[in-house]
Amino acid sequence: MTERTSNLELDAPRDKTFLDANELIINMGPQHPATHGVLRVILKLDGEKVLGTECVIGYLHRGVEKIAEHRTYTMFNPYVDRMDYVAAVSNGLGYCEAVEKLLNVEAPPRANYIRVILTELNRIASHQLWLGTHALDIGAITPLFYTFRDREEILKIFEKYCGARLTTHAFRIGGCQYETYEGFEADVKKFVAFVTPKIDEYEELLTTNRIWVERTRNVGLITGKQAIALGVTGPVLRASGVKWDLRKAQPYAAYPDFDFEIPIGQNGDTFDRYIVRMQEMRQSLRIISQAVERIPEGPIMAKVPKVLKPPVGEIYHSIEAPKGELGYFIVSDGSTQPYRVRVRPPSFVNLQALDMMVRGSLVADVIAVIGTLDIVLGEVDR
Amino acid sequence: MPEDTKSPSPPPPGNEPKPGAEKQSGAAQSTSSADKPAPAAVPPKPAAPAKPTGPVPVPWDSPMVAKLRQQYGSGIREANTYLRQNYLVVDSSLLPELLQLLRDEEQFDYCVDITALHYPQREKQFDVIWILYSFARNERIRVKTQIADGAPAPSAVSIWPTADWLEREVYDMFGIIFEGHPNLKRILLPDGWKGYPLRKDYGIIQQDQEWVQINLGIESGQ
Amino acid sequence: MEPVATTFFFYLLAGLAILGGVLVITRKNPVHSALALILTLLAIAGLYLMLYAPFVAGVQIILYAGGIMVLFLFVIMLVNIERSQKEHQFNGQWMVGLLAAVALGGLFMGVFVKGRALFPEPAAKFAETDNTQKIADLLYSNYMLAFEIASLLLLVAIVGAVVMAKKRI
Amino acid sequence: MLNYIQSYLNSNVTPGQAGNFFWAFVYIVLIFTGLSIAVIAMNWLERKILAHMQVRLGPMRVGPHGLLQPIADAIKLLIKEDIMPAEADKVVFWMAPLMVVIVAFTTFIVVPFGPTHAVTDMNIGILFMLGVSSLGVLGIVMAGWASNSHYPLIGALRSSAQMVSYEIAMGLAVVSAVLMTSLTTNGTGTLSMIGIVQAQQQQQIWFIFKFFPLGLIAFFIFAVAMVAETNRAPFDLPEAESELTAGFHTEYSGFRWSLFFLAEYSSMIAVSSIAVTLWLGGWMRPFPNWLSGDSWDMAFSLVPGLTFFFLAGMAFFSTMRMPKHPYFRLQTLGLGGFGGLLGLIGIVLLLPGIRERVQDIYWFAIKVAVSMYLYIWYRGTFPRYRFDQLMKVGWKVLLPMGVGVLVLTAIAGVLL
Repeated sequence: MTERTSNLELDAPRDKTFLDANELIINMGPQHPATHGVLRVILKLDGEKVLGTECVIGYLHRGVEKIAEHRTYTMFNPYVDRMDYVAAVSNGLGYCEAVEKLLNVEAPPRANYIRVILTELNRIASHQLWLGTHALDIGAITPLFYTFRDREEILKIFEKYCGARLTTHAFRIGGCQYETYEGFEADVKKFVAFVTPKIDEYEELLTTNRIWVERTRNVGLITGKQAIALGVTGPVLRASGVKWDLRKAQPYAAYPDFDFEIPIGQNGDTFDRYIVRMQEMRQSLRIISQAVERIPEGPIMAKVPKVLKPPVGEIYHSIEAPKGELGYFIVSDGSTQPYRVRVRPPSFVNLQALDMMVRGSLVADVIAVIGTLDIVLGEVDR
Repeated sequence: MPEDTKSPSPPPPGNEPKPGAEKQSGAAQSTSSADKPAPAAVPPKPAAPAKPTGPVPVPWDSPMVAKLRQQYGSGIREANTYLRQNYLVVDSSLLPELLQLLRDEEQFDYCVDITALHYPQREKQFDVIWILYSFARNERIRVKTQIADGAPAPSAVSIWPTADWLEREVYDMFGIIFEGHPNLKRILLPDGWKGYPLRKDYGIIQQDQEWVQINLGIESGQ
Repeated sequence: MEPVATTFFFYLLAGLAILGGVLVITRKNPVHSALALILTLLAIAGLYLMLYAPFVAGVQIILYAGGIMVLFLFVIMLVNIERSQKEHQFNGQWMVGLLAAVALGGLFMGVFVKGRALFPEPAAKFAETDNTQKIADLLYSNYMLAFEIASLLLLVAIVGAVVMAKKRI
Repeated sequence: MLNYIQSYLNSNVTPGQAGNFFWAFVYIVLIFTGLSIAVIAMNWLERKILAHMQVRLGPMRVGPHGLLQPIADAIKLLIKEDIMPAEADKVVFWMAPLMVVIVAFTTFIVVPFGPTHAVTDMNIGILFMLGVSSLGVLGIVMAGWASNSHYPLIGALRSSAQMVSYEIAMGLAVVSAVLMTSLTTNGTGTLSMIGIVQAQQQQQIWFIFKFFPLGLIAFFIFAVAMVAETNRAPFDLPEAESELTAGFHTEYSGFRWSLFFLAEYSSMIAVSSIAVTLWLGGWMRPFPNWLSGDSWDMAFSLVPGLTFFFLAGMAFFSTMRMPKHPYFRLQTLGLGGFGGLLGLIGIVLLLPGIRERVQDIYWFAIKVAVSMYLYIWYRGTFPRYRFDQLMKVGWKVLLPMGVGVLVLTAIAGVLL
C-alpha cells in the first residue's frame, strides 16, 4: 500500500511544540461524520489541543478539467454542476458567462434576470445547507431539519423550472434554454414571503444561544490580511472585514441593476461568518424580490451558432459563488472543444486556510472551522 | 479499451508551428498568430479557421506596464489586453522578482489562481499562468511565462501563501516543479501515482494501471 | 436490618479481596492490576457494610473505587504499556518479601490463636440507622482538631498541585 | 398466600428493612423489568418527541405510530454481529459494558418509589447512589481503553474528566439538600432516601422551594450536573458524534452496544430519581397540605387509573382512525389490544386496596418523566459545549455556586 504520507512527521523538527512527547496523531476522515464528505484531516494533538493539521484530499477527484478538453463547450456544461453540487446553478452561471465572453456574445436581459433569480435562490439553498450541517457539527441538531424543510421549496422551484433539483444545468451558453414556467414569479414571491420569517427562526435558535455563541466566538480566527494572503474568498473573507463581493466589484449578469448590501463582519471568527451568511441570505432575498418585480420581457437566448467555435484566445471569468470566487480560465484553440478549462474552486482554496485557523485550538474547533469554511468536496477535488 | 483515440487531443492550432519562437508570444497561446512584439500596433487577426472576426488582443498601455518595461526591458515580452482582460508575458528568469514587485509595489495582493497549459509540440512545453488581483485597484491581470519540460518554475509560496496548494495541484497535474516550494507533492492524486494527467499526451482514460492493481486490487479502473 | 448469611458473605467478600490482591501483583498489564485493585476495594467496602459501617463503605466506594482509582487508571492507561509488559514482573528481592510475608502471617496466626483474650467482647451493636450520625458527632466534637488539620493538609496538597501544574503551562 | 400479600400491603417498611427476601426479590425483578420497559418507552418517546420538535414524524412504520419500533431495534441489536476488534484487550472489553449496566441498575436498590416501595432503605442511601453511580465512569474508561483506538480513548478521557468534575458540584448540591433534612423536629438529618422525602413531608415543603431561592439554586446545580454526569446533550462530549464519531463506544456493536444504551438511559432515570427525591418531594402527590382531607386524597388516588383510562381511550380512538385496508388489520387489532391492556391496568389501579399503594409510584414516575422530557428538550435545543467550556462551567460556575449555596443553607438553617 503506498499510503499517502503525512508531512507532519517530516516537518516535526521545524516546530518546537512538535517535540512534545504527549502528541497523538489522529486520522479524521475520510469516513467521518463531520468532514462533509471525503475529506481526511490528519490531526496532531497534544491532549485535545491541535498542534497541526494536514488535509488529504482527492478522494472525489474525477478529472473534470481533463474531461473538459475532450468535450465540446456545450457538452461540458452539465459537468460543472457536479463540482459544487449544492450550488450547481452558480457553477453553470460562471461557466456559461465565461464561454459567452469568449464568444463575445451577451445574454439578453431577460435571461440575465432569470439567471440572477435562480443563482440567488441557489445561494440561499447553499447557505441553508451550510447552516444545517454546521449547526449539526456543533451539536445543534434541530436547525438541520428546519433548513432542509425550507430548502425544499427552492428545489421545488428549480424542479418546476428545469426538471432537476440538484444538478440543475439550468443555463445554456448564450442565455437560458427554458422560458420561465407559468406562475414562476408568483412562486418566487411566495417563497420570499415564506422564507423571510424562517431565517429569523434559525437565528432565534442560534444567534442568542449562549452555547452557540461560546462555541463560535473567537474560534477559527482569521484576519483580513491573512485571508487575502491565503486567497480566501466569499463569506469567510467578508467576515474578516474585507468588503469585497464580485457582484459589486466586477458585476456580471444583471447585478448592476439591483440594490443590495455586502454584509461584513469584524472579528473574522466563526460567529461573524455565521452572521455574514445569515445576512447574505436576507440580501439575496432582497435581490430576488427586486429581480422578480422588474423582470423584463424579451428573448432568452442570444444568437449563438449551433456549433460553438470560439475564436482562439483565453478568458478568465469569475463570479461570486456562495462559497467565494469561482473562476473559469478557458483557453480556446478555435476548435469545438476547449483547449483547457481551469476551474478556480473557492472551496479548494478556502480549505487551505484550515491549518492556520485551527492551530492551537481544540479538536471541537476543527469541526467548527471545517463547517464554517463551507467546503464541498466535489469542488475541492473536482 | 486503452485506445479511445481521443487521447492525443487535437493539436493546439496556432502555436505549434512555431516552436520555441523566442521573440514570439509563444506564451500567448491565445492569440497564436498575433505574436507581435508587445507595444506594436494592432496585431493581425488570428488566422482563426472558424469564426469571422473575433476580438483581438490590443496592446495594453498603463503606467504600470510602462514602468515594468522600463525596469525589465525586453523581459516583458508582451503586455496585451484581450476581451478587456490584461495579461503580461514575461521571461521566466524575471519571475520571482516580478511577482514580488507586483505584490509589494503594484498592490496585487491576492493570488487568484496558478495554473498551466501544455503544448507538447513546442520546445518550451509549458505555459505557467499566475492570475492576480488587486483589491486596491479592483483589477485583475495574468502573468504568463513559458518553461520547458523539467525546468523549474519559481514558487510563489513566500509571496502568497495561497500558492501552496495551487502549485501542488499544478505539479500534480502537469509535473512542473516549483522551486522553493516547502512541500511539493501530489495533492489530488495518490502519492505513488505515475504520470501527469493534464498533459496533452496523457490519454483521457489512461491511468496508472500498476497503482490501481496494487492498491485497489482490481485489474483496471475502467 | 439483620444481616443474613453472614458467614457466607464474609468469606465471599474476603475471598474476593484476596483474589483481587493477588491479581494486582501478578498481572503483567498494569491496567488489569488496577482493575483488580478496584475489585479489592469494593470487596472491602462490602466488609465495612457487614461491620455496620455503611458510611465508611460509602466513602470507600466514592473516594477510592470511584474517584482515586479512576484517575489512577487513567494515568496508567496513558503510559506506554508495551514497555512495562516486557519488563520483569518481580525483582530480585522476593526472598525478603517472602520473609516479611511469613513473619506477618506468623504474627497474625499468633494473635488469632492466643490473643482472643486480648480483645474485649464485641461492643453492643450500633443500630445501623444512626451510625452515620454518630460519625458526624464524633468528627465535629472530639476529633474536630484532627479533622480540620486533615482538611488543611489537603488544601496544602491542592495548592501544591496547582503550583506544580501551573509551571508547565 | 392471600394473607401473605395482605400482610405485605399493610407493612410500612421496605422489604429490605423488614428482612423479607421474597418481597425484596419481587421488587428487584419488578424494578428490573420496569426499568427495561421504561428505557424502551424512553427510546420511542425520545425519537418521537425529538422528531416532532424537528418538523418530522419519527418512526411510523413498525406498528401504529412506530410503537413497536423499539422492539424491532432490540431484535436488530441482538442479532447483529458482535464485533470485537482484534487489537482490543479482550477481558476488559468484555467487562466494560457489564460494569456499566450493573452499576446503572444497582443504584435503583435505594430509589424510593414510595414510602415502602424500595428494595431497601439504607442509612446512607443518597451516598450509596452517588458512590455507585460514580463507578459508572470506570466502565466507560475501561471501554475506551480496551478498544485500543484513538477516538474511544479520547472519549473516555473526556468522560472521566467530565464526570469527576461534575460529581463535585453535584455532591455539594446534594449536601445542601441533606442539610435541609436536619431541620426536622427531632433535629438530626438523614442520608436515607426515604428519610429525605419524609423530611419534606414533615416540613410541608418541597426542598426546591425551601429557603427560596437557595433550594432552587441547588436544584439547578444538580440539574445541570446530572446532565453532564449522564453524558447527554449539551454535555455529550464523550460521545460527540461529529467529533469522535461515537466516543467511548465507537468500537462496540450489537448486544454490547445496546448494553451501553441501556445503561445510559437507566442512569438518566437514576439521577432524575435523585433529583425528584431530594427536591421535588419524591413520591408525594401535589399539594398534600393545601388540598388535604379525605376527599382530596381519594381524588388524587384516582388519577393513576384515570391516566391509564385516558391512554386506553387514545388507543381506541386511534384504532378507529386506522385505515380500513386489510393490510392494517393486524395493526388495528394490536392497537386495540394494547388499548384494552391499558384499560385493564387502569381498572386494577382503581381498586381501593391497590390505588393507595400505587399512587406513590405514579407520582414519582410522573416527576421523573418530566425530568426525562427535559433531557430530550435539551437535546433538541442546545449545541454541544466545547471541552474547555465544559470544564469552565463545572469548576468556575457550578462549584462556587454550590459552595455558596451550601454555606448559605447552613446559615439559613441556623437562623430560621
